Amino acid sequence: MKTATQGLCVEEVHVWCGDRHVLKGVSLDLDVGELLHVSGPNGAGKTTLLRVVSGLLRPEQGAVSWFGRSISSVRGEYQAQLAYASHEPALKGDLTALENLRFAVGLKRRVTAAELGSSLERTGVAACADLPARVLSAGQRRRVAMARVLAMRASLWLLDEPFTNLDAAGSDLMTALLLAHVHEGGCALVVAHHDLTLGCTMRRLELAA
Amino acid sequence: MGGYARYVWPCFGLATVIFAWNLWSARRYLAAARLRAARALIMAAGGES
Amino acid sequence: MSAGTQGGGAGSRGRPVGVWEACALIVRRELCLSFRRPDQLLQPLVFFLIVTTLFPLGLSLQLSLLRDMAPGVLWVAALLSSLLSLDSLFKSDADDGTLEQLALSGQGLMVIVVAKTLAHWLVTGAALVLVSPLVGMALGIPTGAFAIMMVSLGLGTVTLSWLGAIGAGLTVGLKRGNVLLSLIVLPLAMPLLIFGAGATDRAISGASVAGALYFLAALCVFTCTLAPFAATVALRINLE
Amino acid sequence: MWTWFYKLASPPHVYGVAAAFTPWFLGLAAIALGYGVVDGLAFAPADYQQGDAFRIIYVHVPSAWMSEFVYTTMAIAGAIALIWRIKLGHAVAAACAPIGASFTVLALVTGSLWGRPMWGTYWAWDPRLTSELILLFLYVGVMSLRSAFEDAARGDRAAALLSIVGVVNVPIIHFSVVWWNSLHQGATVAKFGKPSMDLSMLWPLLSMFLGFMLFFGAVLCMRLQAEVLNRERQAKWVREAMHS
Repeated sequence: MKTATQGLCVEEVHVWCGDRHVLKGVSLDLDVGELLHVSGPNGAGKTTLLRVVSGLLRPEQGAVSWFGRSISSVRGEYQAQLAYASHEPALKGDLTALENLRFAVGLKRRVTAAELGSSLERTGVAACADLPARVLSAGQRRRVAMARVLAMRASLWLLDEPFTNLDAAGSDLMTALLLAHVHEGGCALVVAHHDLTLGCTMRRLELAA
Repeated sequence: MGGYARYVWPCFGLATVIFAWNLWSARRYLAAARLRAARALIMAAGGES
Repeated sequence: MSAGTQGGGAGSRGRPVGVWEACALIVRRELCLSFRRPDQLLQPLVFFLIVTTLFPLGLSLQLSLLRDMAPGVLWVAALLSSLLSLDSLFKSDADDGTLEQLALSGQGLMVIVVAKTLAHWLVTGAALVLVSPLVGMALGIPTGAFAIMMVSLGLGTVTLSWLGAIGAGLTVGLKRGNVLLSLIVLPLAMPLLIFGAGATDRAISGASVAGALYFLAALCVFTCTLAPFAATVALRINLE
Repeated sequence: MWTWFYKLASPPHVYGVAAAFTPWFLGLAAIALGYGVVDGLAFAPADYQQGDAFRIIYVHVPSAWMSEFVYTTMAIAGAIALIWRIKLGHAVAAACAPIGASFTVLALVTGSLWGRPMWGTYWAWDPRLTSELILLFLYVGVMSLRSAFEDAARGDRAAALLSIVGVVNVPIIHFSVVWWNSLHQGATVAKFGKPSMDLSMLWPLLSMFLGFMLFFGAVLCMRLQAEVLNRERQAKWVREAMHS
């Protein structure tokens, strides 16, 4: 078994959903400081792959390891170091943006309100820190989700279609944040069905239908 | 059968009904499963050739 | 600024958050969420009151007959109104995706289940216990029996919250899950009803309540120790 | 030794074994039930207290016992499947549920029919019948939970967990119902204790037990083949099994 001692390694993952063979022996490895773009048509299993890598979904066959250790053995520690931004920006409508961040990030590490405020500022939604999430637009919600990923200071970013609902400025901001994260030795797995122009060396994994 | 035939026969009657139902529904369920499996095979075979 | 640390160590991110801290944070989150929508808090209580007023209308007015029925009526109403509010335990978080975020928070799923169930009990069960004297008076229960009634209701609602957590964990992914939730939880709650109503009944008639109360307490402890594991497995089945 | 256990877990092997065993189970069950019914109805002496009404015992007691046995089997199969992720356990558990439920219904109706001459009413909240009724609710809960999920694998796991929680609660429910019953009715009501069983009454009962168990084995084998097929539709062995 190829043990990549650096970063993430996924080997021969098979997943069935009901009768559909969603993931057919997918393998990938992601070293520290690298970015992987996962693309493919709808229903190719991009989100399923993210859920397997994040440890939410246990694959029937195959293994996922982080720094050489299988994630099922170090599940808590591994998940504390990853940030997963799902397709919908998972925010509670009744809580304000700041509260959403405080309760989500506070479970991973001690964080002060000032720090959360600065993350919101960096993603350009500092103005709506005290607005309930349900009144925010889809773009603003996506930026709050981005602020949450930033505030978690995770080594591994798992982003599912991070560019949806974002305007031009938002996309540039997202690109800049991704580059900064990768530049500082973090690694990111980005799912996007369109092609990405990030201006940095980026490997790509195409999932068949 | 004494004065209680009114209760003994219905019990045994019901037992046979329940046993018969078990056998009938199991057989029907197995036949349906075989049909579904055969159809799935044909579709799979159709897909491969 | 960004972490970029070697795998394993928490590095510049300070000591990892402890279990009790996480539990407290989640309980505060749940309470904060519940009090943002006070109408949803009151609904189970109003349902509890309405159900208990149905019985006298349906039965008869003399207090003596009512008093005999009172424990049963009180407990059945408490059971049904608790079931009503169980649906929102995991479903609201599952629908908007925050349940996944909680599961991925690095804290064990058990911590999340325990914290959410505790918060749910505080909001529904404890409120029910506080309202029960009101209902007790309406049903003609002598005030002397209120103390035992509230203690037994407290133990009963805690047990029911945990049984409900297992049921809610099993049916969280289903669209029309709450009827099935009741179908699953009620058979398991029958011993609870028997000992709870038994304790209240004896309290009213002045007999010694020790036996029923001890059984109720034993049931509560038994459920509180095993149900967290079952509820966590149930939730993990539906999160996968 | 492990090869035996390992082979047990491979679906094609189990499909073959189940198909082979069914006729044997059916035949033996027919013999045992035949003997039990004939001996129980015709040759066993009438009970001095209840007269011939006691003959209902030959159906009620085995079915009541089977309803508990099948639920426990379902819970154990579910536990094995949930803990060791052996898919076959789910197939066995799914096959057990309807059979157990049918035995519970049989036990309930025969119990109340037996109660009629005893208590004068069909339903007197006898503790055993009440626990049997609650057991039926548990069966219905497990079966409806299993079928409520589109994804069969998730439905199996959820039903397995519920049956484990249920099997832990069955003794508690039984105890609390007995406690409740003794609280309200006291011992004065002529509870029908086990009629005094001398040997000639006992043999038919034992052979009825055996007949019920063998019959359960036969129906389980038939349903197990269907459940295994439903869960293994893509596997290659299904093609050969179909052509055989």
